[in-house]
Order: sequence, then structure tokens, then C-alpha cells
Amino acid sequence: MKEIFVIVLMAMLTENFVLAKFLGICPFLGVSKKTSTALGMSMAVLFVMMVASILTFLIHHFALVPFRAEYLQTIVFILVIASTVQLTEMAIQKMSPSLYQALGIFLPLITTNCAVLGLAVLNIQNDYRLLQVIFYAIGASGGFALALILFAGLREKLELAEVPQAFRGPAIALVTAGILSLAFMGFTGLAPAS
Amino acid sequence: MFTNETLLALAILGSIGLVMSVLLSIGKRIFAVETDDRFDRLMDILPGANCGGCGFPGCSGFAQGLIDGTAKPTACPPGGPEVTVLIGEIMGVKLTPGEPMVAVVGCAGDHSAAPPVANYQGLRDCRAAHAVAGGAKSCAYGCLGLGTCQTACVFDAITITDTGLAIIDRDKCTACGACIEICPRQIIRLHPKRDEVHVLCINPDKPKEVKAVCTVGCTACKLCTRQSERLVMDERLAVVSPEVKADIPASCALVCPQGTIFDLRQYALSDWILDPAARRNFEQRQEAWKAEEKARKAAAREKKSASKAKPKADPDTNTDANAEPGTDATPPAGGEA
Amino acid sequence: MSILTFRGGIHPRYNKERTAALATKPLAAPDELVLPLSQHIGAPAVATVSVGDTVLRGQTIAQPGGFVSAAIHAPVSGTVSAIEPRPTGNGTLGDAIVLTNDHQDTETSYSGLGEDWAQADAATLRDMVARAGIVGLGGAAFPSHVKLAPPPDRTIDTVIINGAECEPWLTADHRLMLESANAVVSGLRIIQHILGAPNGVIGIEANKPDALRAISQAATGTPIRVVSLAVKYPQGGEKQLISACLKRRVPQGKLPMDVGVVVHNTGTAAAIHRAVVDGRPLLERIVTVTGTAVSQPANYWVRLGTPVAHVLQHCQTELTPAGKLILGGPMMGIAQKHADIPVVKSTSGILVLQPKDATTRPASPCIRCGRCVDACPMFLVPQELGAFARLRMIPEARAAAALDCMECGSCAHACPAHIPLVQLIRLAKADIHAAARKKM
Amino acid sequence: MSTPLIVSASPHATSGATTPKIMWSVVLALAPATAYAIWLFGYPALSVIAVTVFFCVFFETLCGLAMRRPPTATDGSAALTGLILALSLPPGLPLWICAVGAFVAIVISKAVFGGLGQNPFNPAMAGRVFLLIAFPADLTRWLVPQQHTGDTLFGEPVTTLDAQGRITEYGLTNVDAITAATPIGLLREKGANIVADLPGNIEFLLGHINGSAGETSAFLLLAGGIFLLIRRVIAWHIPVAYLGTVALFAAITHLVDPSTYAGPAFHLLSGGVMMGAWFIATDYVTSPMFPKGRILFGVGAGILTMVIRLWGGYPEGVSFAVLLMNACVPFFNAWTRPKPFGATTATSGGAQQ
Repeated sequence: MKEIFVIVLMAMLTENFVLAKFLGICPFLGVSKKTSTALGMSMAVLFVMMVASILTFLIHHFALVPFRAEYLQTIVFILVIASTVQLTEMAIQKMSPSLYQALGIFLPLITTNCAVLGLAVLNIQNDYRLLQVIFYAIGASGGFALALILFAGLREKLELAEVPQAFRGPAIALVTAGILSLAFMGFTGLAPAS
Repeated sequence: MFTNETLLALAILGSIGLVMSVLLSIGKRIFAVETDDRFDRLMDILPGANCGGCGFPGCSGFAQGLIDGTAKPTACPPGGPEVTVLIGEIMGVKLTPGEPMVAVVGCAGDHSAAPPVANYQGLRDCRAAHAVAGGAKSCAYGCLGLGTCQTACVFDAITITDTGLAIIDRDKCTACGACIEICPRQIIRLHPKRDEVHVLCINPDKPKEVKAVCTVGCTACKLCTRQSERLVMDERLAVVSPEVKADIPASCALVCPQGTIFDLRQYALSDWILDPAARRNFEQRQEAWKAEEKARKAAAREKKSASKAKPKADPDTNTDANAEPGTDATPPAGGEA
Repeated sequence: MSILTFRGGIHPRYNKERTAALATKPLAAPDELVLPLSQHIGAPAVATVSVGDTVLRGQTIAQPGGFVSAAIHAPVSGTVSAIEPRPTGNGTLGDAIVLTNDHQDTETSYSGLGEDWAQADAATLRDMVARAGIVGLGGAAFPSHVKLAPPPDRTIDTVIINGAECEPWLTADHRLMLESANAVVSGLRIIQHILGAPNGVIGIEANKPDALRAISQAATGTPIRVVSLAVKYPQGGEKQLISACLKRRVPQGKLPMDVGVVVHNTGTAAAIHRAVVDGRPLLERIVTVTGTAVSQPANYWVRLGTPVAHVLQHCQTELTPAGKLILGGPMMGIAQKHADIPVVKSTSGILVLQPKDATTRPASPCIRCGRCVDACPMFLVPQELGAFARLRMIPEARAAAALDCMECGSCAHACPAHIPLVQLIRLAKADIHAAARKKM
Repeated sequence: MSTPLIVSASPHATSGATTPKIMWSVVLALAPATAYAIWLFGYPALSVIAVTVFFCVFFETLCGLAMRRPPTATDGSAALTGLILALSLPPGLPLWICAVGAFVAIVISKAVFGGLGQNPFNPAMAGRVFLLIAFPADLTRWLVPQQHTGDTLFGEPVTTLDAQGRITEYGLTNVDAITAATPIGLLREKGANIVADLPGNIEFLLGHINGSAGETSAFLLLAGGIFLLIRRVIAWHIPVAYLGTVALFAAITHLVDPSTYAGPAFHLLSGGVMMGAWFIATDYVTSPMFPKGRILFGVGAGILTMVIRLWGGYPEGVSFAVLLMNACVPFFNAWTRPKPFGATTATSGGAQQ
């Protein structure tokens, strides 16, 4: 139980995928202009991370390992992730066209979101069991959501700020992300990777 | 050569791919959505300036409005005739683009011509200043020069002169109407782009009152209306009539005693407003033209008296004698002497 | 007597002591009076006289131009010298009747109901108020008879007389309550009678103890409740006054009558008394002339239509260069370009400030201190509304309830960065209205 | 009327409060604690404070010129940022590091966002956290208070510099025992049992302890904070919520396990909590605008401070807690917006859920 807690805490805070591991920066910058969109993106990433990490875990252990084909890891994982993203995309387009509009290109780009692939790979590297994989995915996507939504809130506030022309857009977003990342360093040591 | 290894890899990849593609095709069935590709095609051709000239919030709103049938297909001013034709192609209708227009600020009363009578302090915004005692100018119609139209213009077509006047660049203006809508003085109006002469005043007050507040205001002397049928009187204001189609002679501007009428064939607008040399040049030309006119008239009179025709009043001294038919019934208190 | 109040608001420097103790003096009528046809909210009045006509003091010279409109009467006897556009207090020209004073003050005859007004029915009394051309004298200038005619589905149980006079500097209502306490109380009772409202309340800020005493004395023997209000701006705001006196909250976008209340100003109540009891129309009002540039501050009974320049002349006040001339109080009054404007029905004060008090400090960046939020008596977020206005974020401004702002100026007064919040919010409101029009 | 009158929109009166007045009164409130720190640590403290403040004002001026905005250097905001940053740094810190901190605080975390009022994060804390992560060794090397033998202000010289510009004299705690320097650091290392060996609460209150310049005298900081409270420069919500949460958190953990966790008095009086609660978390720009939001902010900062103190990798959590809470401010503002007068639902605006 404590181990699960540590995994979630670590994935969310101390080793936050976005702010400490710097994975998934593309959607972090791309869909953080509004909190509502950020929330939608977080949900999409949560879903993809959950499904992809379970699928990749199963495929790794029941298809790749038995055939000693671990070298296929990357390509197979990307295949699985891409398919999951495609499914998510279709589902979102059907269920929430406005969210689909708002996410735009960043929805299919979850395919190449290194946070998702990173999670799948880390699952295997860390030698997690299925339960751990599930909670690691929850923690990682929770951390992604936390960073994305906090960041979106800040960016909405920045909309009203008189940012100098030269720093408008991605520049100021990256500065903000940097300071947010500094702040997240405060969680260092909270959940020592056991 | 295929090794077992390669075959195995292909088999694994292939089978996973197969499973996924089956899943995806099932998903495609479940989540099938109809899309209208006209939206994307419209977005491709629209200017993307999001100026709001069509009355919709941004180009995407306009595109949606076109598809829904709530938007007028000819309503995109910045797109011009080309875009209108393209919209017609996409929407499957034949469209004839309207006459190209341009926005003109109807005021030439800068700080020197219509000096401020109060010291306005507060928000640098014409709408705000207008709401405070009608702005700092004595003229209740003149340009306040705080640049609200400039901020509203997404095409960067408006500049505010140091002398407190907005001027619009004809080449950049797309007639989207954003400035017209935001100007609290309703001083900016659309004119056909082919018009080369503009009356730079909208003050409809009595000549005495206009003269009291501004040196370049229209005093309703009607001299210009006798130079061309394009210039007509709207109450106490000379305007270029959009209905009549005829060239406007240069004399329309030259005859104006106030210098209210601007002729862009002679001067650039910024020079006309800012450059004292342009004004001096105008005055010289005005003098020359007057002398010429006098000489011409004298010649005509001589010719007439020679053929013993009835004497005719000099139009320069009697302004009310020859008003255009159909103009204001109440003549101004006093014409230019 | 407990002191009642509302939430939010500010404590500006009141500066009332200069004129609070000065008895109201009648001001000599000028040679020429300018009576704008639109001195009230609603349709402009329609002139019933023409140039050259001789008029008597008290004679109707303009009829209401609609239901929400008010009649205008000649404050002096003389002749109509012109009906033409003249400068008005909002900086534009407006049609006005110009009277040349014959200095005879020949009056028409008035017929009031005397003290027997209680015998008359509501419609008769309301008509008398309408014919007297009475509008809200606190500054809003809303025709009073309209407020006395609520739709039949609204029951009014309470009438509040606003004697808060929370605008700094002004003492017109204060003097009126001292000098015409009986008229105010009687006016309230007439209003109650017209509306069939059993409860009457007179709210007075606690910084006017003499007025509280005078009104309490005048109200003895009546069921009228005189309440002492905390000294806070905008205590006299309609919704704030109702909240303080009755603990009732007027719902967003609704009117006081929706919670069974009607609020009138003390001056209005006294004018209604005179209209009903004496049959006298609204010809003059109390105007406080004060400010740092006024050497002889005073409270005057001023004939409507008297040019401000004439009033200032009597107070030996020069408009100093770079000073400021304000019609009304410092919080909601309107700055003027010149003094060639007439005193109208809503002019409660003429404030002339010296340059050092008049200069607006340049705005600096907002530091999000939240003082505007604490000050706003409508519980809005002025800082944010200002940002929305600046960036023309119209739907956001509407969602943030910009239209609820009553422009009391508390936020701008409190702002340490001197951001012209009221001006910004006005822009936001104009934008919202424009967007709504566009949609229709 | 030949002389133009001023016309402007209503209101025509102001409260007299100005941004510079507010900023300088906060500086004034910090003055006693600053003076005490200088008395306590001597030149090292003075030089850190002077250099940091100077560079903050310098960078502010520079940025104002670069952005062509009206000068803001004299409004006191930059000086205040500098003072708070300096007070959160260890005395004796190499001065070039102070300048770097000032650069991060003023340029990176404030000016690029548009200057005063636009920055989402507390500039002083961003500067400090940056230094802490970039120069961990320097930022956790603490001076012990100087010995005041005579009646001179700067007692005995407590420091000298070696060839590398490092402080070598006594008074410098052993580099190996970096985290053991401050009472909080000691606590982390050895558990609450050492509390008894630490200076008593009175010493904490008076501040005769080692630590950051501004962390020393809880009493003087408290007095400054109460001064601001009385002057209505700050509202009570954040400090009370912050300190209350820290006290409650400490009390509960102390009750659960007295041998590991120190009590509320220790946590309130040691480290940067007093400074943070009164002077840092209350920064207008980066804290919520509404009372309820301010309480949430204070509670959140209190919890994070204690979590980082008790279980985190850094000995002190105030700066991280403040920065993390800064990031939440848009949400606190969105959740705790006042309902307009007579409205049934809250307005929306800014960050939405």
C-alpha cells in the first residue's frame, strides 16, 4: 500500500513528467491556453496513458519477452500508442466536437507525446507489476494534468498582463514553465525512489 | 534473406498491427461523425485577420455563419472581390462583389485648427474622453485623436498625427468597418475607393458656430456644389454624393474658402494634414485658380456684353443664388463674402 | 439608535464642515436663464411656449414628452428669448428654452390641497407630482411620478427617504433636512399614501446629528422610522441604502420595487410636499457651492436655469487656470469645460477645485492589492473588469457583471495605482451594450 | 473661459494611497528586522543586503529603459523585492551570487512578464529558489552570530576571505555540516530530541540564532507584520491562515510522535515562516485578491511548508511553498470570487474550472 502511495507521489510530484523529467512539453505548451482545454487534454492523456501502459505491459510480457523480441519494444509501443490515440481522437470527435476543435493538432500529437512512450518504457525499465503499472500511469497522468492545469491557469492570468511584445507567446510560457519547474523542485526528497 | 528472427519480428508487428487495425475500424464505425469540408475550405480562403468586419467574431465564425446561412456571402470586406468570388464557388452561388470602399476620417481639425478648450486627463481613449464633457475639443464632432480607432484597426491602416488627428492609409484600409464602429464621434465613414475628393468635416452646426470652433470646418457656403454635381448639400454640410457618377473637377477643392475639401490627386493625405508646405502650396494654387477664374469670367462677361446678354451675378459674392435643386430648404445664415 | 450600514464602500474625506452650518440663502435670479428640455432621464420635454412669449413665474413652459419625462416651468417671469441648442452639463449641445428675466417675479396662481391631501386618491396626487415637473433631486433626475406608479403586480410596503448625502463636500440635503424637516416628513407621508406603503423610513448618515434630531422631531407622532446610517460612501446608493435600512437585497438586474421598496431623495420628498400641499411646481433647488477654489462657500436656493457662471460670480469664485469645475459631488459629479451651463434639476452642488486638488495622477500598473474589490459596494472585481475593458474582452466583462456597476467611483478612489477604473468599466459597459445591439 | 479647465471622469477624489507609499511602508516594516540582522551578523549581512537591493533597483531601471516604460525604480517595489530576497539569503553569501539572484528576481521573474503587477510568481522567492538550486552549497552555509564584545556595531571580524573569495573564518559552520547549520537543519538530521539542546524559544523569538538574515528575530518580524496590519497595508487572512496551519500541523505531528517532530513553537519561530507569512506570502501581486482565496492560499502554503520541512529534501520549505501557491492563485481567485450584489451565482472571469 505504502509502495503504491510512493509510486503515485513520485510520478505526480517529485518526478513530475513535465516539470522534472521534461517529457510531454509539446502539449504542455500547446494546449495550455485555457483551463477547460487543459482539462480535456489531461483527460485524453490519462486515458491514453492508462490504456497504452496496460497494453504495452501485456504485449511486452506476453508477446515480446516469450519470443525474446524486446528489441521491438519501441516500434511496437508506438504502434499501440498510435492506435489508442486514434481511438481517443474518434471518441472525442464524436462526444465533444468543441473539445476536438480546441485540442486541434495536439490530439493526434499525443501519439508522439514522449510522456506516453516514456511511461511505457519506464514501466518496463522499473520492472513494475501490473498494479504498479496502473498506479504509475495514474500518477504520471495526474502529474501531467496538475502541471498542465496549473500552467493553463497561469497563462490565462498572463492573457491580461502587459507582457512585452518580444516575450509574448511561447517565450513567456517557457519562462513561466521554468519557474513552475523550480517550484516543483521543492518536492525533491518527498518520495525517495525505493 | 529472411532469417527466423526477421520473420518473427514481422509476425509480431504484423499481428499487433492487425489487431489494432481491426479495433480502429470498429472504433470508426462506433464513432462515425459527419463532417462538412466546406468549413475548412472557407477557412483556407478567408483572410484570417479576424477583423470582425463581417459582424461575426473572427473568420471561423463567419465561415460557420456562411454554412449555416446566417452570414451574407459578400460580407467580408478585407477579402475584397477575389475572396467574394471564391466564397461563391465554395457555397455554390454566383456572387457579384460590391464596389470597393475605403474609410475616411471626416475631420481635418487638428490642434492648430481646432485647439482643445479643456485639459482632458484620464484614459487615453476617445470613447472615454468623449464621455467626459464631450472631449477636450470645442467642436463636438471633431476627431479627438486619442487613437481608439488605431487600436481597433487590425490592418495597421490608421495613424494618429502628433497634432491629434487620425488619418487612414487608403492602401491598407480594407473597409472592414472596425474603426467606424468604435469611433464615438461617428466621424469615420466609408466612401467608394474611386472617389478622389473628400469633404473633411462632419459638423452640421450653423456656419457661425463652426467657425467659432474650427478654422477648417465646412461652413455650408455651397461654392463647391456649383463646381460639380457630385458635391451636394446634406443640410448644412457639403458631401460627395455616392449616387451621381461623374469625375470631380479639381476646382471643387480649390473653391473651398475653408480648405475643408481634400483632393487626393493633388496631395497625399498625410501631407495635407501635417505639412504646412502643402497648405501653402494649396493657397497659392487657390489664388492662381481664382485669378484664372476671374479672368475667364471677365472674358465671358465681355463676350456676353458684347452679345448684349443679361448681366449675371458673380458667383463669388452671392453664394445663395445658385443652390442645387433638392438641397436644404433653410439656407445658412450668411454665406462667404 | 443603532447605526446601520452595508458591505463594501470607502471613507473619503468628507469636507462638509465648510458649508454644513451655513443657512441656505436665496440667490438673486440672473438676467438670462437657460432651461434645457432634457433635464431628466427619459424623453425630452416639449416646449409649449414660443420665442417672444411672455411667461409668469411658475408657468408651465414645456410639457412631458412621454410618460418617462417631466414638465418644465418658468422659474422667473419674463419673455422667451430663444429656443435653441445650448451647452449642457454633459458637454454636448441640447435644445433649451432661454428666458429673459423681467425681475418682477410675477407669479401664476397655485392651487394646492393644503393639509387635506389625505382625502385625495393616489391618481390625483400622482398627477400633481407629474404636473410639478419633479424628478429625483439626488442626482439621478428620474421623473418622480414614474416611481410613484409601480406596475400593479408590485406591492410597495416601504418608502425610504435618502438623507444619507454621502457625496463629500455637499450639504444641500443636510440643510434641507434642517430647514424644511416638516416638508421632508410630510413628503414621505404623501409618497406612502400614493403607494399605499405602510412603512416609512428616513435614513440619515450619523455625521448629521442635527438633521437626525430635526427629522426625528418632525416625525414624532408618525410611524416613520428615522435611522442613523454609518458614515460611508456610497451609503446613499439605492441598493446600499435598502440593504442598510431593511436588510433586503435587491436581486441582480432588478429594481427596488421588486423587493417592495421605493427610495426617494429628501429634496424630492420636500418638492412633492410643496407640489401637493401648496401646488407649487419645481422652480428652484438647493445647490451647495464649495470646493478648495471657492472663497465664499454657500448653500443657495438657486432658480433652475441659472448659469453656473452667475452662481460662481456670487461666490466670488474665479475659475483658476488648470482648476476643475464639477457639477455634483467629487465622487460622481461631472467635470465641465466651462461655466456657461445652467443649473438644472439634478445639480446638487457646484464644486470648484484648485489645480493641486484637480490634477489626475497618471496611472501606474495594477499591483492587485484588492482595495477596489474591498471597496466595491456591488461586490464586483473592478481590477479585472478594467483589464477586460482594456483588452475589449466583451463576453468576459459581461460574465463578470460589468453591467451591475453603478459607477459610484469607490474603486477608483481606493486604487493606489490611480487606474481610471470607472472610465474603463464605462467602456466595458458601452461595449457590452453595443455587442448586444449588434446581435439583435 | 480662456484658461482651459481640467476635465476628467469621476471620481475627482482619491484615497491618497499610492503604490510607492505601500511599498515603502513594507520596507519600513522590515527595517527593524533588517537592522537586527546587520547587528547580529555584521558586514556579511550588510553587504548582502546592500548589494542585492542595489542590483534589484539597477535591473529594474535597466528593464524599464529597455521596455520604454515609465520609470518604476523609485516606487519601492524593486527595493522591496531586493530586501526580501537579501533577508532570505545567508549572510556572507558571495556577492556575485546576490547579483545573480537579483537578476533572476527582477528580470526573469518580473520584467519579462511586463513588470510590476504582471508577474505570477513572487520575484524574491523565484530568485532565492533559483540560487538554492544553482548554488546549493553556498546557499546552505550559515554564519553564526558575531560576538558583540564591545559597544561597536560590528563586533569582531567574523569572516575573512580566502584566495577563492570564500569565507574561511570561524563563524562559518563546517562545510560538511551544511544542513546542520540552522536549527531546522539540525532538527531534520537528528530528530526532535535535539530541540532541548537548541536555543530556547526566547532566543528564537529574539533571534539570537544563525540562519538567513531575515529569519532571525521572529519578534521583530511579527512586530513589522502587525504594523502593516494596523496600517491596513496587508489583510490578516494570509498570515493568520499560514501561521495557524503551520502551528496546527506541527501540533498534530508532535502529538503523534514527539520524538521525531518538534512542536508548534519551534516551527513558528524558526526558519522563514514568520518572514514568509507576514512579508512574502502577502505580496499583493502574487497572492489571491479575495479574502476566502487568501485563506486558502495561507493554508496551502502552511501545509506545503510543513510537508517540505518534515519530509522533503530541503530543510526549509517557505520559498517553495510560496511559489507553488503562487501557481494556484488563478484557481483560488476563480473559486472565491465574490458574488455580485443580489446575484444568485458567482461571476466568471479569469481562470475557470
